[in-house]
Amino acid sequence: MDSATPAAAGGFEPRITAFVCNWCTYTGADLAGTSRLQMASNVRIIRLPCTGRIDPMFMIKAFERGADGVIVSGCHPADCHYNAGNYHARRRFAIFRELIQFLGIDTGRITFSWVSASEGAKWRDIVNDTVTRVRGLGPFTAYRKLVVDPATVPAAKVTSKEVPA
Amino acid sequence: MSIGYFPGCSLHGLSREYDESLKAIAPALGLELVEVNDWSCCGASSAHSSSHLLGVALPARNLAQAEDQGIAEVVAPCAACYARLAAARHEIAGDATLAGHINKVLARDFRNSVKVRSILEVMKGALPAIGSKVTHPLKDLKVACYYGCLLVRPVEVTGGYDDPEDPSSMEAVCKAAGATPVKWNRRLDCCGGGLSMSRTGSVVRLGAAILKDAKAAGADAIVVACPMCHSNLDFRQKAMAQRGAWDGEMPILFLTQVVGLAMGLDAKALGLGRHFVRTDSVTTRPAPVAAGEVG
Amino acid sequence: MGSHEHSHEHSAAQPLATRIQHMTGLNPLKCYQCGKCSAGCPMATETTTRPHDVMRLVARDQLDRLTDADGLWLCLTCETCTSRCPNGCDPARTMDALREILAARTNGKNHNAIRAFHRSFLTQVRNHGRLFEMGLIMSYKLGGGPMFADVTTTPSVLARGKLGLAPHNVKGLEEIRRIFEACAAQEDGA
Amino acid sequence: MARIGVFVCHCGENIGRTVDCAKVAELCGQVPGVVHSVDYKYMCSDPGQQMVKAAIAEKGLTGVVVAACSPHMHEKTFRRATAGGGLNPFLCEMANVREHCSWIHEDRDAATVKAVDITKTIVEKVKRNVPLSTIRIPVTRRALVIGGGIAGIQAALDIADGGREVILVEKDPSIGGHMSQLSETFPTLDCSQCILTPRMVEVYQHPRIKLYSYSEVESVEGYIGNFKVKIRRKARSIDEDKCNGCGACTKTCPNKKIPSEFDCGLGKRTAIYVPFPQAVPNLPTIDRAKCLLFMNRAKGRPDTCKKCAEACSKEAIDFDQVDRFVTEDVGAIVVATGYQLYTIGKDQAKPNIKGYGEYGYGTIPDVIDGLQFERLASASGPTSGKIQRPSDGKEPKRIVFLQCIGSRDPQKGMDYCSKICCMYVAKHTMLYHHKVHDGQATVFYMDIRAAGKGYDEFSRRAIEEEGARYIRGRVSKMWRDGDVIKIQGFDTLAGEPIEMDADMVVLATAMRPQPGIDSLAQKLSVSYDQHGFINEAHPKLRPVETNTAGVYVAGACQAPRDIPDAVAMASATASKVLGLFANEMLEREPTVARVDESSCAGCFHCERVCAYGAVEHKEIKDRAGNVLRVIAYVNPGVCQGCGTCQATCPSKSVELAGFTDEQIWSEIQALGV
Ligand SMILES: Cc1cc2nc3c(=O)[nH]c(=O)nc-3n(C[C@H](O)[C@H](O)[C@H](O)COP(=O)(O)OP(=O)(O)OC[C@H]3O[C@@H](n4cnc5c(N)ncnc54)[C@H](O)[C@@H]3O)c2cc1C
Ligand SMILES: Cc1cc2nc3c(=O)[nH]c(=O)nc-3n(C[C@H](O)[C@H](O)[C@H](O)COP(=O)(O)OP(=O)(O)OC[C@H]3O[C@@H](n4cnc5c(N)ncnc54)[C@H](O)[C@@H]3O)c2cc1C
Ligand code: SF4
Ligand code: SF4
Ligand code: SF4
Ligand code: SF4
Ligand code: SF4
Ligand code: SF4
Ligand code: SF4
Ligand code: SF4
Repeated sequence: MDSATPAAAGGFEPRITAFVCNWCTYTGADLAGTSRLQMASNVRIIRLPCTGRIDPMFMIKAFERGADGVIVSGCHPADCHYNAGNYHARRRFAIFRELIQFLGIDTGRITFSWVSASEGAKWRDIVNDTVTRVRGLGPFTAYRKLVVDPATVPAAKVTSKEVPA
Repeated sequence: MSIGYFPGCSLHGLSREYDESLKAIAPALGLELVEVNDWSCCGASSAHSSSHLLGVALPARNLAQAEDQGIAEVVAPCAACYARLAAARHEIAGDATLAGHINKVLARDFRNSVKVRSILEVMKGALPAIGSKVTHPLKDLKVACYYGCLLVRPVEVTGGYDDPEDPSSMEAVCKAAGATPVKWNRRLDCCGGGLSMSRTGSVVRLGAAILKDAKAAGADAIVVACPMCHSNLDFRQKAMAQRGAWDGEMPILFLTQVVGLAMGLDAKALGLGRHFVRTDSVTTRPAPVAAGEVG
Repeated sequence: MGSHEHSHEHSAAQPLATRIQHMTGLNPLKCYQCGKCSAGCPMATETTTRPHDVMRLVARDQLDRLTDADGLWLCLTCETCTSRCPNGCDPARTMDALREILAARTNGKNHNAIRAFHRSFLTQVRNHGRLFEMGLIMSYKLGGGPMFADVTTTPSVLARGKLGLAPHNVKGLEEIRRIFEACAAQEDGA
Repeated sequence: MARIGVFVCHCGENIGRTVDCAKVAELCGQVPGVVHSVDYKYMCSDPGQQMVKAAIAEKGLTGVVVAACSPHMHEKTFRRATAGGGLNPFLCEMANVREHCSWIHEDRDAATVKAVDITKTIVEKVKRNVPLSTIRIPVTRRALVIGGGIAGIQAALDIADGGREVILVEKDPSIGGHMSQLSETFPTLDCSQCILTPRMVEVYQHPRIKLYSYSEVESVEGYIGNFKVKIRRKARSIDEDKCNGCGACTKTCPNKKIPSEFDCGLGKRTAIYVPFPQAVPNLPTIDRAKCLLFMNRAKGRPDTCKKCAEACSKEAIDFDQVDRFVTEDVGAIVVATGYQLYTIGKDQAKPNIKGYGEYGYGTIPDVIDGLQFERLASASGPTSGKIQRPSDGKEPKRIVFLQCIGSRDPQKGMDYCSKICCMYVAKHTMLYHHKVHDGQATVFYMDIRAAGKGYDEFSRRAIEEEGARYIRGRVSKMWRDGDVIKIQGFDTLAGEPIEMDADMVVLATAMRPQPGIDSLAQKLSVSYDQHGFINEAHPKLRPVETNTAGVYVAGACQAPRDIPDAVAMASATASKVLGLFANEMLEREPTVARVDESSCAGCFHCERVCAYGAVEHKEIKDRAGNVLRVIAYVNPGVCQGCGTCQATCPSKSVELAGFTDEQIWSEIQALGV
C-alpha cells in the first residue's frame, strides 16, 4: 500500500498514531525537529488543542484503522496551557486503561506521557521507546474485533465517571 | 505494652548498667521487653564502612529474627544499633533490588515488617507512665541532655519522631523525673563515637568540649541514651584529665537511670556503681534517694 | 527514569560519580561545594580531606587521591554532614561507598589503625555473632592497631564487671557466616 | 464536492533533501477531492504565496493544504494568503513535513512516505473545515492593578498616564510595599523613601487612579476585555470622608506595645495606627485583633476604651463599620502582589520548608533578617538609623551576614536563587561600615551573583574599598554563648574550618511569593509554579503576560526581582494593557466550543470540567415564557478552545470549531491501511 511504512528487511515495522496537544508536545516535537534529533519514522501525529480534547474513542478508532500502537502526550501536570485540561484527561485515561484491557488490547501498546515545549529530546526518546516496544509486541491483529459503532461504546459512561460530583 | 528488645553487644558488655537500669524501670513503665531470639551484632560502623550489603544484612538478620518471633516493633537502646537497624529497615523499604539481595543473603522470606524505635521514642511514649511513677523527684538536679549524633538524625531514618536540630524528648523525660534540663549548645555534637579505641586523641578533644559546655551551663550531670556516648564521656574523663583537656568530674547518667532514681529505685539496681566517674553527687542528694542506699 | 537502580555492578571505566550513584542512589554531582558539611564535621580540624573535599574528588574522578584521604578513615559516621547538607548529598553515605570501593586496595597510607579496627571488629562478629570485647581488643592490637592507649584501665573495666572474659557465641552462627560469605561473593562478583 | 489545493514546499534543501517533494505532490494529487497539487522551493516567499492566491481563483479551490514547516511558524502567513485569494482563511491548514519529518529522518523513502501520510491527514481534515470568522468582543478600557508595591504603583501610573482609568487594590492600610521599608537602595545607594514617596503621592492624586487600600479581590469573573471584579473593602473602622489625618487618635491609644509590621517587629505601634509617616492614604486603621474595645466585644463584654473616638474632633471613628463590597468592570488585570521573606523561625507554612534548627530556629535575639536590618539602617526606623542589636541595644562591632538562607537549599527551603540578596548583603555591609567605623562586617557566601548594570562593581566596592570580609562557605551551626553568637563555618577557599564570634547576625533569607497568592491565582485562572510564583506565558518572549489572556504580571510575584526589574516589568505590563485598550473591539481565534441546543441534555458535565467558567446555563422557553429545558451555552468570549468539554459530553452535544469529532475521525481514517 502506498502509505505503508517500509518494512526494514522483512522485519515488522509498527504503525503508531500519536495524539498530542498543540502547546506542549506538538511544540516539543517541533523543537526535536529544529534540533535535528533523529528518530524512528513510524509515528504519525494528530494535533489537538489539548489532551483534554482527546476522546478515548480516538484511540480505539486508531487501533481499528490498523495502528499497532498509540501515543498520547500533553503538557506536564501543572503546566497545562488550559490550566486543567490535562488533569481531566489523566483521570479519563486512568479509566480508559481498564477499558482497553477489557477490550483485550495490551496496555504496552499505549504510551501516556508528558512532553513540554522544551523537551525535544524527551519526545525523541518516547517515540523510539514506543516503536521498539510495539515492535516487540508484533502487529496488532485483534482490531477487527474492535470494529465498534462509536455510538454503542461506553465512552459516555467512561467519561462521565471521572466528572467530579 | 510488649516490645521487642535488641540489647546489642554493648549492653551485654561495657554498658551493662544501661541494660540493668532499663530492665529495672520497664515494668513500671508498662513495658514488657521481649528479647530478640539469638540476636547478633548489628555490625556497627565497621560493617557499613566495609560493605554496604553487609551493613544492611547484619541488622536485617536481627529484624528477621524479630519478625519470625512475631514482634511488631523493636527498641534498640544503643543509639548506634538503633541507627543501623533503622537505616537497614529504611533502605530495604525504599529499594526493591536491595530487598531482593537481602532475602537471598538471609535465605529466608523477610518481609521487613518490624518497626525500629529508639529508646527516646519509647520513653517519650511512656511519659504519662513516668510522671505517675515518680516518687523521688530529682529536684534541683540540673541535667544537660546529650543526644549525640545518631539518636535524632538523619530524619529520613528516624522518621522524625523528634526535631533533628532542636530535639526535646530527652528534656521532657528528665522534666517528668523532676530534674531541670539546662540550655546548652553541644547536645548534638559528636562524642567521637566509633573512634573510641582507635583514636583516643580525637575522643578526648570532642568529649572535653562537650563536658566543658555542660559544666558552663551549670549542669550537675549529663544524661545520655547511648552506651558509646556514655563510655566516651564517662570512661574517657580520666584520659582527658591526663591530657590536660578537662579537670572536673561530671557524672554521666543513662536516661533510664535518671528515671529509675526518680522512681526511688536502688542505685545499685540501676548499675550506678559501674560508672567510672562517681555518681554520689547525684545519688546522695537528700530528696531522691534515702540515705545509706548508695552502693 | 523512575526508581534508581541499585547495583553493585560497575565497570572500572565508569566515572567515579556514576559508580557512587549506582551504589548510593544519590548523585554526588549535586554537591555545589558550599562546605556546610565540613563546617560542622567534628573531625574537620584533624583531617586534610574533609567531606566537601571528598565530594569534590569524587566529582573530579580522583579515586587514587581518595585512597590516601584521611577523612575517609577518620570519619565518625556521625551524620552531621549529611543532615545539614542543603542538597541531600549524603557525604557520610558517599564515604561508606568509597571505603567499600577502597577496601580492596591496601596500598597507600589509608589509616591502617582504623582499618585494622574495622577488620578486628568484623572478625569478632563473624566468629562469634556478637562482639567479644576482650577478643576485640586483643585481635585489634595483633592486627596492627596501636597499643591500646588506656590498657592500664582495662583492669578497672573488668573490676566493674564490664568486660566478659569468655566469648559468647550466637546459635545462628551458620547464618552469620553465610551472610559474610554471600556479601563477600557479591563484592567479588563486582 | 471538495476542491483542495496542495502545495508542497522544499524549504530550499531543508525539506527537499530528505523528502521527495515532487513525489509527495504527485501522490497527494491522486487523493479524491484534490484538484491541484504542486511543489515549490520556498512557499512562504512572495511568489509562493502568489501561487496559493492564483490557484484559489483559477481552480476554484475550497480548501488549501500547505505541506511545509510547523503551523506554529507560518500558519498565519498562509491563512492570510488564502484570505487574499478570496477564501475563508480557516479553510487553510498546514501539514508539518519539516520539523516532524524531513529534519528528524535520514531515510529518504521512509521520509517521503511519511510526508505523504502527514499531508493526506491534513487534506482529509481540510475537506471538513468550515468557514469561520474571528470573534470580536468589546473591551472595557479600564484596568485593575492588584498590589500597591513599586511594581503596582508604576503599572498604575503608566496606564493612567496613558489615558486609561486604573483601579488599584492594596491589601494593607498603605501602598508602598517593601520598598517603603528599605533604607538606601543598590546600586546607587539613594534613599528609598525619597524616590518612592513622590510616586505614592502621585498615585493618590492622579485623576484616573482609584485607590482601594485595605482591600482585597474577592472574586473575578469574565474574560479578557470584560472582567467583573468584586472587591472587599475591609472595615478600617474609620470614615475616610470625615478623617483629616490629624493623628490625634493614634496618640491617645493606650495599647502601644504592638510589634510594628512596618518595622519588622523592631518597633512598636498602637492599635489604631498609621503604618508609617508617609503612608498613602494617610488615614489610621484600627487593628481589631489588638484594639481593647474589639477584644472586649469578642469576649461579649461591653465597649470600654473608646479613647481614640474621644480624641477625634471629626467623629471619624466608626466602631461599627463592616466590610463593604464594590464591583468594578475592567478589561485587563495586572498582578503585582510582591513577595514575603522566608521566616527565620521553626514554623513554616509549607511542609517542605523546614527552617534552620542549626541556627537556633530564630531563638537568638540578635539574629535578624535583611528587612529588619533595613529598618535598623533606616533614618526613619526604630533606632533612627543607628545600628543597634535587638537584645541590649549595643552597637555590634562584629556583624556577620549569611547568604542563601532558604535559597539554593532544596532540603530546607527553595531550590532557586533569590537573585537580589547578594546585592543587598553587599549594600548592608556598606551601610554598616558607613555607620560603624570601627566595626567589621563578614559575609559567608557561596557565589556572588551580581549580574546587572553596575552591580558587580558595587559588590567589589564593598570588598575592595569598604573592607567587607567575604568568606566562601556555608555556616553549619550557630549558638549563643553569653552575649556573643558563636559561628561554626568553613572557608572553602582557604580549606579550613572557622569558628567565629559575632555580636549580630543577619540572614539573607529567601524571597517567596506572598501568602494567599495561590487563591488569588486560582481566582484569576493564572498558573503558578511549585513555589507559588505566577507563571509568565513564555519565559523569553512573553515575560509579562500570563496564560490567561488579559491578565499580566509585574514585580516580585513572578520571581525574585529587584526594583529596576520590578519597574521594568510594570512598565511592560502597562504597554501591553494600553496596546489592548487601543482598540474598542478585540479579535480572537474562532477556536471555541458551541453547544448543539437540540441534543444537549443539560447535564452540565461540560460546565464542571471547563477551567475557564465558559459554560453558562441557558433557558429554553416556550412562547408563553415557561422554561422547558435548561441547557449549556458556551460564552465564546470566555472559551479558550481546549475541547475538554467536548471529550466529556456524554451526548456529544458540544463541539470545538476547528477540531470537531468529524475532522479528527477523518484524520485517523486517513492514516488507516
Ligand atoms: C532586605 C532587602 C533589601 C532590598 N534592597 C533592595 C535595593 O537596595 N535595591 C533594589 O532594587 N531592591 C531591593 N530589594 C528588593 C525590593 O524590595 C523589591 O524588588 C521590590 O520591593 C519589589 O516590589 P513589588 O512591588 O514587586 O513587591 P512588594 O514591594 O512586595 O509589593 C507588593 C504589594 O502588594 C500588596 N499585596 C500583596 N498581596 C496582595 C493581595 N492579595 N491583594 C492586594 N494587595 C496585595 C502588598 O501588601 C504590597 O504592598 C530589597 C529586598 C530586601 C528583602
Ligand atoms: C554566545 C551568545 C549566546 C547567547 N545565548 C542566549 C540564550 O541562550 N538565551 C538568551 O536569552 N539570550 C542569549 N544571548 C543573548 C541574546 O543574544 C541577546 O539578549 C539578544 O540578542 C539581545 O537582543 P537585542 O535586540 O537587544 O540586540 P541585538 O540582537 O544585538 O539586535 C540589535 C539590532 O540593532 C541593529 N543596529 C545596531 N545599531 C544600529 C543602528 N545604529 N541603526 C540601526 N540598526 C542598528 C543591529 O544590526 C541588530 O539587528 C546570547 C548571547 C551570546 C553572545
Ligand atoms: S554540604 Fe552538601 S553541597 Fe555542601 S559541600 Fe557538603 S556535600 Fe556539598
Ligand atoms: S559523618 Fe564523618 S564526615 Fe560527616 S560530619 Fe561526621 S565525622 Fe565528619
Ligand atoms: S514555508 Fe516554511 S518550510 Fe516553506 S520555505 Fe517557508 S519556512 Fe521553509
Ligand atoms: S480618625 Fe480623627 S483623630 Fe484620627 S486621624 Fe482621623 S481625624 Fe484625626
Ligand atoms: S478603642 Fe482604645 S484600644 Fe481601640 S484603637 Fe481606640 S484607643 Fe486604641
Ligand atoms: S542572590 Fe546571592 S545570596 Fe541570594 S540566593 Fe542567590 S546566590 Fe544566594
Ligand atoms: S455535557 Fe453535553 S449534554 Fe451535558 S450540558 Fe454540556 S453540552 Fe449539554
Ligand atoms: S473548549 Fe475548553 S474552554 Fe471552551 S468551553 Fe469547552 S472546556 Fe471550556
